[in-house]
Amino acid sequence: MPNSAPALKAAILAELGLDDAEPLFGQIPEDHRLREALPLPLPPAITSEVELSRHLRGILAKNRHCLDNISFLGGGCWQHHVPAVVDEIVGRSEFLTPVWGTPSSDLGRNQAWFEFTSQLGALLGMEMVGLPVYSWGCAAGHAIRMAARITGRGKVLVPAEMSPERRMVVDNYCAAAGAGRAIEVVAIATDSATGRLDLGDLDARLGADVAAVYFENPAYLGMIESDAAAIVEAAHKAGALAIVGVDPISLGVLSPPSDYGADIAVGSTQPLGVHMHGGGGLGGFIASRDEAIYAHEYPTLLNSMTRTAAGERVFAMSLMHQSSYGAREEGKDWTGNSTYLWAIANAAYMALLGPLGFRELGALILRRAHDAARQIASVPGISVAHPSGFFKEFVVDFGGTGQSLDAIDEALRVRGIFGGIDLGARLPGREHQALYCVTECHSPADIDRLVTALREVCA
Amino acid sequence: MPNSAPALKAAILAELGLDDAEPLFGQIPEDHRLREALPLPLPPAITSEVELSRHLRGILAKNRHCLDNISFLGGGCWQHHVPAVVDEIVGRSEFLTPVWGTPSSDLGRNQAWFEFTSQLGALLGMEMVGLPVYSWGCAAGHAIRMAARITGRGKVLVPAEMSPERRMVVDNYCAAAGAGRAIEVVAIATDSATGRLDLGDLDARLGADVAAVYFENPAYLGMIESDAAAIVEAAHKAGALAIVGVDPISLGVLSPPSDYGADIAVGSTQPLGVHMHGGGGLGGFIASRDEAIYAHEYPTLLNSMTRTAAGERVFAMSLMHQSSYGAREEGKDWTGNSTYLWAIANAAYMALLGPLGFRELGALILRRAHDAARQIASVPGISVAHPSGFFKEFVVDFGGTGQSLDAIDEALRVRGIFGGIDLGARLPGREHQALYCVTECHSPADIDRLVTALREVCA
Amino acid sequence: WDEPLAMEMSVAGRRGQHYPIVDADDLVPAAMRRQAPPELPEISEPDVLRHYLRLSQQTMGMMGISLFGTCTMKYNPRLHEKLAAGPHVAEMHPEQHPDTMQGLLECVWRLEDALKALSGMARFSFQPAGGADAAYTQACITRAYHAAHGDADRRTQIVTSIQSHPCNPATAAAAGFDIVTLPLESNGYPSIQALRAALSDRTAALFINNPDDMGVYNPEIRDWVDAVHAAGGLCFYDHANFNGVMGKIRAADLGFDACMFMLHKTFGVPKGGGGPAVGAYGCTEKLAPFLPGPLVAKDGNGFAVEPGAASSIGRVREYWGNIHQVMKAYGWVAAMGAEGIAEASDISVALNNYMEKKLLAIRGVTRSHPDQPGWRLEMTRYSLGQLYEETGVGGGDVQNRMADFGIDAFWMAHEPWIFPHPFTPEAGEMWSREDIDYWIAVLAHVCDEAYRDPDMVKSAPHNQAVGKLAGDDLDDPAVWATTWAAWQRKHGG
Amino acid sequence: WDEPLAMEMSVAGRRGQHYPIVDADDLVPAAMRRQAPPELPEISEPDVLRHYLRLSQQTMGMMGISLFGTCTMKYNPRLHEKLAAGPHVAEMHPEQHPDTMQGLLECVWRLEDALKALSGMARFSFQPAGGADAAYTQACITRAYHAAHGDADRRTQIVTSIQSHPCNPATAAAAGFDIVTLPLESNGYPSIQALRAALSDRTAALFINNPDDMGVYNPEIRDWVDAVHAAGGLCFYDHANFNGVMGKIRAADLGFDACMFMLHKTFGVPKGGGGPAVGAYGCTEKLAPFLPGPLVAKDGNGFAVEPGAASSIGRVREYWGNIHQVMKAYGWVAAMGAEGIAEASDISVALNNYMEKKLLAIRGVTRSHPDQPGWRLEMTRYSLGQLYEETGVGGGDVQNRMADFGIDAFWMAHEPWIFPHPFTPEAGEMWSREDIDYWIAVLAHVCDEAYRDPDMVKSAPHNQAVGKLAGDDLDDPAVWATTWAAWQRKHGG
Repeated sequence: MPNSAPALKAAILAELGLDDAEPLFGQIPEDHRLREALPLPLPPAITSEVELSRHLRGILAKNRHCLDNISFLGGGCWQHHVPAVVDEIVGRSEFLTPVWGTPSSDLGRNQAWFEFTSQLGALLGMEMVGLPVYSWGCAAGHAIRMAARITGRGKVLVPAEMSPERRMVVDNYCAAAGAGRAIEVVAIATDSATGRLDLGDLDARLGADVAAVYFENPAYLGMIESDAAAIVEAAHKAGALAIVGVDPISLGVLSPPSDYGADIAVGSTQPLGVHMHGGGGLGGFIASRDEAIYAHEYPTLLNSMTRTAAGERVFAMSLMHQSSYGAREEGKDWTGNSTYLWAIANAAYMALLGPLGFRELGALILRRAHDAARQIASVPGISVAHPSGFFKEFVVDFGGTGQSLDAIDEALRVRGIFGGIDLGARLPGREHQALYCVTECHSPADIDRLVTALREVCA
Repeated sequence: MPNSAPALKAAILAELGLDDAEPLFGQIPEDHRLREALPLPLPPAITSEVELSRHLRGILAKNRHCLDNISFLGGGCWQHHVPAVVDEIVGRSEFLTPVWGTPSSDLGRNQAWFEFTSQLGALLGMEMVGLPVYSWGCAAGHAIRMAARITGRGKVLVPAEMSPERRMVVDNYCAAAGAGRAIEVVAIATDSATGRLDLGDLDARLGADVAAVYFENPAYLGMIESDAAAIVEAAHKAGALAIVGVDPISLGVLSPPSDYGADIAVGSTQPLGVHMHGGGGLGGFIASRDEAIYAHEYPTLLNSMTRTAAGERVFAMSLMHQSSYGAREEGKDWTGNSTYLWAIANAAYMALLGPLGFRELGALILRRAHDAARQIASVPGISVAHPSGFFKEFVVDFGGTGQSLDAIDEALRVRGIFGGIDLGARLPGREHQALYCVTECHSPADIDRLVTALREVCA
Repeated sequence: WDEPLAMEMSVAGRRGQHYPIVDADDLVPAAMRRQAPPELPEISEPDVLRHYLRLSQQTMGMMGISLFGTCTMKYNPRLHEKLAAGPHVAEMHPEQHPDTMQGLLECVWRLEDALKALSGMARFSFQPAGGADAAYTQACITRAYHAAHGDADRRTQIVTSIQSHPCNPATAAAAGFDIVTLPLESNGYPSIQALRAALSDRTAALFINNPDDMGVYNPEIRDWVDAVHAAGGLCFYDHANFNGVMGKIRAADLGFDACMFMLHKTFGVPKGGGGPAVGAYGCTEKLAPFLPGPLVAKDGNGFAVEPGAASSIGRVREYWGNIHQVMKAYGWVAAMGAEGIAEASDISVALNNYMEKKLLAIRGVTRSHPDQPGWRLEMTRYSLGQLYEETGVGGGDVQNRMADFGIDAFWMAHEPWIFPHPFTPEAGEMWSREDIDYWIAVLAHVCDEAYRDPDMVKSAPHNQAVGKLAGDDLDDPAVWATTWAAWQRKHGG
Repeated sequence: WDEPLAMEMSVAGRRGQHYPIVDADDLVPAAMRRQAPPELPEISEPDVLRHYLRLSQQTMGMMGISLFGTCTMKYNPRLHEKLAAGPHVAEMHPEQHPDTMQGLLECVWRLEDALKALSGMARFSFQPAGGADAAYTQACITRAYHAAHGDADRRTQIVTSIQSHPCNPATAAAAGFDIVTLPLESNGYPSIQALRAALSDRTAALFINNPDDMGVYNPEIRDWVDAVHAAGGLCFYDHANFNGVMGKIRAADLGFDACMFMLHKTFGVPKGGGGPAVGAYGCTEKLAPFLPGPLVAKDGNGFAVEPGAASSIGRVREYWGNIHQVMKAYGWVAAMGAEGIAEASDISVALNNYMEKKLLAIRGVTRSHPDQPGWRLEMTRYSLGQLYEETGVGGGDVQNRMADFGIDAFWMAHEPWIFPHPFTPEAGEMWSREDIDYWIAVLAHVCDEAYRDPDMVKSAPHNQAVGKLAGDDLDDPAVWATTWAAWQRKHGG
């Protein structure tokens, strides 16, 4: 602290006619004050950086991470390669430390945000994109509430087999204290033959009370919803909006939401150049057609390009009055600090890849994931639930091995491998199944190591 | 490569009236050209960053480093704590990538250099400091040649027990192809009782042919030359210059060279905020009184503060004409690319520590090193050659353990400890001895681990 | 630099990342194969880097001086950044087995322990990804608490003050509550009579800041808590402005059921231009069963994951929250210690009052609530209303002009503005007195200039990369453009 | 920013780093205890960081466009920087046991293997810490070679050309040699007759660039090598300008005994404003016994350290050299592959000739050696002599004025200047054509301006943080000041 040297502190107090800071707290009644001899039971301060560094490194060394180990965990937070350039850009002090300046003093940051929304919009085929929200789950929750406000209806259909983490967030966003204010969340079954949404069940549940159909593409269990257009059409026929949750890293090879008519697209920004950070890398986005009916329901900040008095391009917020900053409880949901730094990482990532990069990367992931699924399925006792039609994740069934998933995962961990997410604990009817994720970070040798280990472990 | 897309390349060639790059090499006779089908036996290119990253990480993972292990290696490259702020500053793209601009476009970089020379000068008590050279050894070599030019004499006295690496560099700098041009390098013995320079031997070797006495403080084996003033006086009495090599990190607690009358000071910049980098962190400095007789012999660039036409402060090179850039073979030795990026790290490091930091750090190192020496000496069969009067390094004698140093070091490595430098292989008469280095990076627990390991290994 | 948009830098055939080439068309169902490539720019790696480096240089951030009030602009220790960027933090998956994430769990546990000491609360969750999210968490927990007590349909009102951060009423409304907003008295806080009048068996909870961002402390807050509790409601303490009272008071001691700390403000975590952030949410044993999971418990061998109780509200966001920021905040607490934290409070309050003394000497500057005579805490709300009346120069003009001197925008005030042309600088403990003096001198200069040459201020900024906004109507669908595609369609590039 | 010196930011009592406090006065001999504390500034950590960040923003570097010739300004892959900053590189001690540094040894071995392929040489040392140090290494090896052949006293002459980099004659002189410098003919290289006249039994070696930084290739170079060898001398190929001939020729094929590559130029390693750098020194089997140690050998289990032969010259610098830069250069080679390297040569030569065509159309610009008609290689030497004669605007003025447009200084020429007002841009393969076109347009604009309004150019720069130098005599002891202490004493602060 620059002013903590005793002489400096005393000089500041002297300007106030004081020789001690105590009187400055005179507003606070004495009996509100903490008055123990040792005020707080905290450990002694570690004031030297060399000691603090050793202390923190010692703690963090207890982690086992996904570079030293091979991880097949995905399901909402994914290990993708982050180009080193992206790390440098988000580490720049100018981007890392600030909060909010003027349109001129924040020009570069605001431009980077505009490049985030513009490029993400290009991937999605949508012309309106808000600044990011906390996560995919939060984006889905906000989008469902947007749909409820737009349609004036109070029910949403969601896939039965969506990420439990995401689903719990959506449930909170749909609940309400006041009677009659909640949005009812109804699940659509999975077609067990295809692993995709059961269109019959969808039709059965659609009706004039449904505000939106929310589905994911690829879905939680990895499958590509090849009937997306039919799902959207069914929603529209019922007067409901179609909201799709997408993994943007798939959009070099998969059709964008605009192609199959989705009204609102949401998803995660984490795959686009953000490290997992134990889940701290998450971010969510909301996008739609650029129409007032949608725009007027966005809870997010909307960064718009505009002009200065001299005609230079500059950026400023649109529809600020409808945000919670502008309208408090009358605003459209709420906003606050979000994941704006990651938006800069996303912008740089998309600019690095370009159309060719997204296409190559998507193809590589598809190929590596399918190769891995095939090899894993060759291990006796192990099968892959749906061996084709997925993007980067697929369901592995260990039911035939006669061993518990816990035991298998532990044996893999000993071998430096983190097995996929245990679905038995998360989704009914998925006992002995795990969700495996394979990306460009997995080399063929990594897959060989997994398969060899599985043969040993499940023998 | 931005222009490597076929269409872009073709467009550039088309501007030259070409459809192929081959004619551009028409200057080169055909029989000089490499013309194999596969031109060079290099491995296939790893064009994707994700694969290259995996490849390089795989290679580097074979290293065992000094954070995961406890290292007692020093002797010319030392593990000191590098404040995180310093890492950020030297990583800034603006400092990392450039080469040379105008005084205006390089203003910030040149100011940082001036802060390097100014602060180093403050530590040393000297008003003239050159931009850095490659290493301490190179600085010593240049300084000895400066002294030879100044005095017109052809002999230098150096400690018998200096770093063999440094000594080999000095030997090269003193050798010459032309007859009568070499500087003779003569060793001064160590006083075996004190571990310091033998002043009697120094006197015996001094004479009218000696250009300079070069000594180090602390010396290679860690000892503080408490007779520095006497050494300098003896040199001056013989008409020779006194050149001292110092470890600048000691100068918060040890007397600066100016206090004992040294004419030229040299040393390493690596301790001042630069990671070891396997030896790539080295840098050297040359400093002296600000007098023309010295200034006119500097081989380095001399960055001087001056003024712009409008009176603003700016920086430019002084005495450029005497450098090898200005005078080719008539110049004062030679210069070229050096270790200028590290000078910025050094500047930031010195500014962070200030006088209080250097004093605290010096005291901490002294205390930790002496504590370590005492504990090590408590192990049966092990002694410390000179148990006091050193700074951060000291000589450990394993002669009484009955085991070879190789065996002891290997057993320590198994326990995650890198023992000190084996002196037996480096200096005559130092069999079974090793040079141990202890700094602020070593916690008391680290020393305990070493001592416990030594008790096991030497039992 | 006159830097183009990335989208304008595109040259066909360029790229900044390569991947091994494979064909995978057969792996995508025909209906879902992308036909037209996305309209992304094609740029080489060096040019992408240089572009964003230039944009970074066009962002003033904390290179200048920023006293953005309520946000407590602090130094972000670079040691923490370096550690968080390393694989032991960055390359961790949130669903790893607990055995493999003991380091992160220990950070969570240690920070929770420290925040318990600072607040007196029983448990903390770091899942809320910002201060607003912590308020939302409180709203969800309030809902769950009353439901668990069979009171869900009745207790639908949240009481707050007009000076509370907008996120408090907004998140409560999003959770389905009705909002009761208390006005301020001339002393700067609402009267307890107004509170009592608002309370009933429909009261679910009180959401309140204290001090708020005017630096005024409500001395009756204990009575407030008692009154709300007596009415059957919960009390939530929004500690956004904790910097002035760290180590001085504890929310639980005052009777609150829950509180919130902003790690990206008070605890030295970087703001990133607005997150990733953490609104650390703490509560007493009474509310702990409703906390979102996962939580960390210490067991014999290390740290274990608790999934969240059966009565838990589930999740307000996926996984642990911004756990890398938790690590940094723990580092900050470890470096400061109890005495350092209290001293930081002393310094920030002292500097605020030092500023106040100097700022009130500037012509055109007044202070809110003159009836509130004491020393303010870590902030003071000022007004440029007099300046505006006398010169026509407003707060936004002054912001723009100060930027010409390397001073980044000050905080004005949250909606609604209860004083004209408000501004709210916060000194904090990490700016040197010299920087504070410089800030004051620039404001004094600009106010003086407003009297001498108001057009100079009104036409500011003058030495930034671009000038002031034209004032187009960005609420007009024909004008706004949140993407390049929309801009090109509406404005033709 | 109008940024003060760090030394002027000092306030007593501040500091940016703390250490545990111990007393150790008793551990220093009384005579050696420091009395007066060093006159270092006292500054807090945030202010130190902010100070150097601001200085970084006042350094144009490669944020602008820099075509600094002979230095081959390339993009420095950030992946390599990230890996080098990690502990597996940064926290390695050079004297670790080889078992614990197999990764670094493998990088050395792999890069050596690649450079052997590119040059045809037998062994490489990476100890030389820059191009000049590699030339010095050659001088030391030349000395050792002739000494080993009993010829030390006789062979004391090094032959070079006036266009060789100054480090060649300078390092040779430092190693005790006499220098014989050959002039150029009108075709841009010295005549073989001049070479033959210079050779004798006193000849120790030839040090030569080819092409030099005028982009002219000496087609008789094989005959030169034969002539020097016939005279008993060694031949050293300074490959500072390798970018135009990578994959096209190999030094060993042309008969050279040794060569040097600059990893910080040709191989994508960052320059750092002038090092840490590497002058990779390669030689044939004939000279390998004289190489400085340590070297790396592959053995059955991995990589072993060779200490250097008994006939070795010892060290030109301590330890391995800048081994972290070796790692980065290996990464560059691995990413480029043989075809990428040859293609980079194609592009850099094509772009240079593209530039040449456009630059020669600018009034005031001429080219060196008009008698040399062919395509130049990776650079062309131009002259602004005509511009100066016609307008009074010189090369330095043009540099300063171009900086106003974000173009960093061009390279002029090494001493001695054999053409008036020389300038030597190098396009390389990493700048986009758009950047090259912009560079050309700015030069054209400035030259045009020189004719229209020469004072505008002569008084440049106009939009940098500071203006042009006053022209004080920095060779005057009463004026120069390399430290703040000296400045204060001479100029009073």
